Amino acid sequence: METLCFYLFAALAVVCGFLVVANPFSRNPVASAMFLVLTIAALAGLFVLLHAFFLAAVQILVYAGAVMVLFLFVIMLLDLKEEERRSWRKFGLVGGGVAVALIALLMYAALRQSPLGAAGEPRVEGSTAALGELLFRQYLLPFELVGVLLLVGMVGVIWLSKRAVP
Amino acid sequence: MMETLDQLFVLLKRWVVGEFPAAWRLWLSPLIDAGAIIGVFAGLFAVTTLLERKGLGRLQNRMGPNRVGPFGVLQPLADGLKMLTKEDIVPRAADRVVHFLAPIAMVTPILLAYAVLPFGRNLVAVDFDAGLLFFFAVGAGTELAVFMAGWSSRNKYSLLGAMRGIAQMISYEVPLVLSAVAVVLVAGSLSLPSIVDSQAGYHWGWLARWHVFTPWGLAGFILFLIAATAESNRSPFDLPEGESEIIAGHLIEYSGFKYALFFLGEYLGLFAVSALGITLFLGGWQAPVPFLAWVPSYLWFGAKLLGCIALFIWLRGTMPRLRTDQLMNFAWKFMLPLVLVNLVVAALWHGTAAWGFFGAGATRWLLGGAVLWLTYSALSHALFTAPGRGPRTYRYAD
Amino acid sequence: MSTVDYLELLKLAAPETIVVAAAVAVLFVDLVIMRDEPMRHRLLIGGAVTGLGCLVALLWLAKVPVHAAVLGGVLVVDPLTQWVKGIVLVLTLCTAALSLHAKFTEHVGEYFTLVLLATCGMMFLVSSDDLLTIFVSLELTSLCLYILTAFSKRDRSSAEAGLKYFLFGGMAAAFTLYGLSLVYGLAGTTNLRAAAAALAGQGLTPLLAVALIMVVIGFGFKVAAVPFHLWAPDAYQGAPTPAAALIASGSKVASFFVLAKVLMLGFAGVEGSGAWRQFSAGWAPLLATLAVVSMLLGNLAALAQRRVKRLLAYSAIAHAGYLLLGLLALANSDGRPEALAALVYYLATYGLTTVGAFGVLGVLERVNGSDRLEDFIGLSRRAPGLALCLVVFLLSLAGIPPLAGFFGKFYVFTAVVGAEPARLGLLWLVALAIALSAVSLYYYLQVLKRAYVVAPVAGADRIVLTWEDRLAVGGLALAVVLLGVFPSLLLSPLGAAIQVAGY
Amino acid sequence: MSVGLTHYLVVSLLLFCLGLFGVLVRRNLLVMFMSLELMLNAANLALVAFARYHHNLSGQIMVFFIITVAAAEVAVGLALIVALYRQRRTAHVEDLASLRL
Repeated sequence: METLCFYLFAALAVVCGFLVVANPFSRNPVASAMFLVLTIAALAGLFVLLHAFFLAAVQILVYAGAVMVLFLFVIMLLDLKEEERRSWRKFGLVGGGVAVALIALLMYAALRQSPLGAAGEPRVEGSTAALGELLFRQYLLPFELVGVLLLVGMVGVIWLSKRAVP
Repeated sequence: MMETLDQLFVLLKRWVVGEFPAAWRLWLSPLIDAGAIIGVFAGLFAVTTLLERKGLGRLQNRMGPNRVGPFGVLQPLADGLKMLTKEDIVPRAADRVVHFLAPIAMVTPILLAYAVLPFGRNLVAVDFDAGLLFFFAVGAGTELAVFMAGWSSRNKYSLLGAMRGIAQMISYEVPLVLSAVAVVLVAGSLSLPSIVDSQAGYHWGWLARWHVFTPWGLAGFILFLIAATAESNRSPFDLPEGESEIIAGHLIEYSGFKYALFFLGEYLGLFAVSALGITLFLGGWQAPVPFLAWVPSYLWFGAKLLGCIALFIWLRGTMPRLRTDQLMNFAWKFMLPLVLVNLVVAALWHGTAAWGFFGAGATRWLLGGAVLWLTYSALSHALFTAPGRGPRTYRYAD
Repeated sequence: MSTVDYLELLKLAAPETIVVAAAVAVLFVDLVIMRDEPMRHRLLIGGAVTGLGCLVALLWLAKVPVHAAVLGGVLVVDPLTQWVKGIVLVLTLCTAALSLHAKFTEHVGEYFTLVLLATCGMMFLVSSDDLLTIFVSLELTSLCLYILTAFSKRDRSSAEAGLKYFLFGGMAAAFTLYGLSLVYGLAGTTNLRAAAAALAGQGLTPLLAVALIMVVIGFGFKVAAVPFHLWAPDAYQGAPTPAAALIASGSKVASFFVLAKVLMLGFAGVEGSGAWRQFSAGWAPLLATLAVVSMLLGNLAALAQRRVKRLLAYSAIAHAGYLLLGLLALANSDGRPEALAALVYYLATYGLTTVGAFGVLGVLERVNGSDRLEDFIGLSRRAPGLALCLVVFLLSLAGIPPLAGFFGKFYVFTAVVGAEPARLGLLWLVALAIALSAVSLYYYLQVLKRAYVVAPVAGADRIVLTWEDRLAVGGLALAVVLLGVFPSLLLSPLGAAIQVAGY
Repeated sequence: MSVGLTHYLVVSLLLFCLGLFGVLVRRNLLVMFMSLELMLNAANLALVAFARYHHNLSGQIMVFFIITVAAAEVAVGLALIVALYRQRRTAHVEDLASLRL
């Protein structure tokens, strides 16, 4: 059952991930965004399989609820018909594909040779309470820092996307 | 006897599942849950449409539907038949796949959200550790559905409606979640059944320990209700679908069964968020007074749900529609500060729970209430009555 | 699980807290109080609050010496990090002084807030041994800098520069993050020292190598080392000049310091060697390669530039090469204190010099409206003092004694040679670096030639300098000369700090 | 074959490489941003898997932070696109050529 779910979610994530970056049927950013949502959902499924329930919910909440909506809003604001008219650059496509495939192969080889395969039984349970303890004790400082980061995001986004006063 | 009646559905399900071979049970149990939820709430949807039309009719000094069946009670059936038999029109320029998927993307996440709601004692499909978070997470899916509908129709009113809708849903999601966070803070759990449990018992034997009877809970519940109204695109926050302004917004290119699905999705969303409000603030399925505790828990829940729905219908019949700038200002400049202060008040309430001196409860109540009231009056003064903030003057319209 | 002593934590993180408070204060003052005041006043007040924040933080750093690591290495405060933070603060202070005549925006509050919050990110970057905190503060700094780069709405190239910076920076962040996540996965801890301890004795396993390469790629983007440098010239050119100064100075100091920390502490045990004919895998040969190509490409490409900002960008790339050499010297733990001191000294003097050069550039840009080489013609007659400062900065960048840049290079090169004392295996790198420094003299002199030798066109009047310009640019020039003549002013306290901190 | 840590890491690696491919090859800024998100998510998956199979919860905490940081980063990036679009009416990398590379 769990194995089946893993392969289902993994395949969904990878196939949708592929369709995000190189959809052969549509060059439209909206299609990419839709497939990115599916990828995110599949990843949340994998998180559940890894017993990270809290993170799975946060993943969906933040990505599907906030990040993707931002993307879609910008798509709606901009007129992006042009993308469809541009042709793929064959050279870049092939070159980039080969380069990335090589990197993937190398990394896969590295992964195969490393002693990780023998890792022990899964142990950690991602209970919300334990996460909270860690978050507000050991990682208190980065938590505050993220608050500052969000302030930066807010100030910056408001300034950048505001129309310049003539 | 009453105990059995209270646990009727739980026992029933256990019996049904027990009749099947062990290998099936793993699958059967969630299927039964899902079937029951869909059945009950689709039925409630039918009843609500009728109630709403009747109620609105009375509010507007007319009869409402009264032709189909006695007193018009069969009207939902007639509406359903009409919807199903209508022609399904898809604009030629539309993105057909997305256009088709949008209603499904609307209804599915909302149905998923019902999985974590406790409808009665032990009557919850999944007791999930982070249930509240799950509820909001899947709720986020509806925004995508609104986008899909608005974008795929290739109609400018659709797109405008979708943009309005998404902006509104995102803006009001912040106070919605934050008012719920206050409850999480005090209850110390994200699991909805344990939040209900945290409201068990009675003060002095008669006043239920519901969160709504605390200063932060009362303010939080009101804020939650307002945000929930906006989340479910209901009047007075129905700008995305405003018929007179943008001819029903993202729904404009939908007809027949797909339209019915959207309609269903909106009502299911309304029920879900009402149920959440009940769970968070109104003690869930618990009885308001101890001597009525014998009434089965799901009946109490149903009664509270119907009460909430009635409230929403009343609101719809009473309030005029807002303007977009009013809508946004209200969310960001009024509700957000208030809900943040409410969070602080809830924290103080929780922190002073150990006070034991005589009159401690009253002191806490007065303190919390005073802080909230001061914030409220300061905000409303600054936003609505301060000099220069009076009635809007139209610079360009003259 | 132990409880947190919040007061102690607040005391340790006080300088950063002061900076954040100053940022919020600037925003509040500008948006609420100074709303309808004239531009000039708003700039002055905003700059004053910013400067005040930096000064108070500096004072705190100087007056409250602390040495502690709390929360399992999330915050590590020792004399060395105090010094580096001080340097970053001084650079921010200078940047703020250069911004007082900003013409690129009316949004003073937002601008100074972002400058201060970027500084806060850099400070946390410097004083954390924790992968997670490093990542978050890196992102904090980067986000501020992206926005600052795109801050000018009048300039068409500003948004474009910001976007390019963002794209490269985002990719760098993804690489760094993936590398760090592999480190975490292999070691099972987010603390750098603990990770190195957990991985000790395993040598360079393939997955660790992948992690190492990814981290180096990520930071390579950050410090603009070739071949990850493509964003730098565009970002420098498109950004408002003070923002470019911050990117070139403060951000560079913090990024190099944290890279040194990650490599030195986190990847301890997999140094390898970049010595001639004795390559062994590890981070040293990786850095050696990056250093060589950065020095080569940076210096050669700078020769062809017609715009001084781009010239400074390529010169920054070349300097990243020299600094990578300095990191290389850290691979050998024998001479590490000296090498670290040399690196920090180089970073400090380079930061001061660059800010100074951008300051001069900013004045010229304000007068001439562009930064082409031709705009420097006749500078010695239009503004003799400014021209003299320019001489100091550019010659220091080229590494001419007795200016600070010379001693920076001298100490770094000595440290590199000393890192492999037995066989002088790294001598080839040093020789290359010296040769390329000679090349670099050519393009710096190109600028100076126009300033001093070429006759000015008729009608170019004198440049009027304001007191803020004089103070900032003059002060920086003085500092560069002083640190050159008396390098021990900075070196000996640094050495002592490193002794105490125990690297 | 039971699912182990390596399986999750392979998925994560594939996603990372897909994201990298997207950033390198695609020329639409929005799709490039989405590819960046893909890369960050690959790191998230690796971290959660490591946290589960190895030692402790720190990995999950890291993911929590990464999600937040990624959201802020995307917001800033999209604001940059909007700012650029206001000036140039484009969201295409090839049109970013007013600065010489």
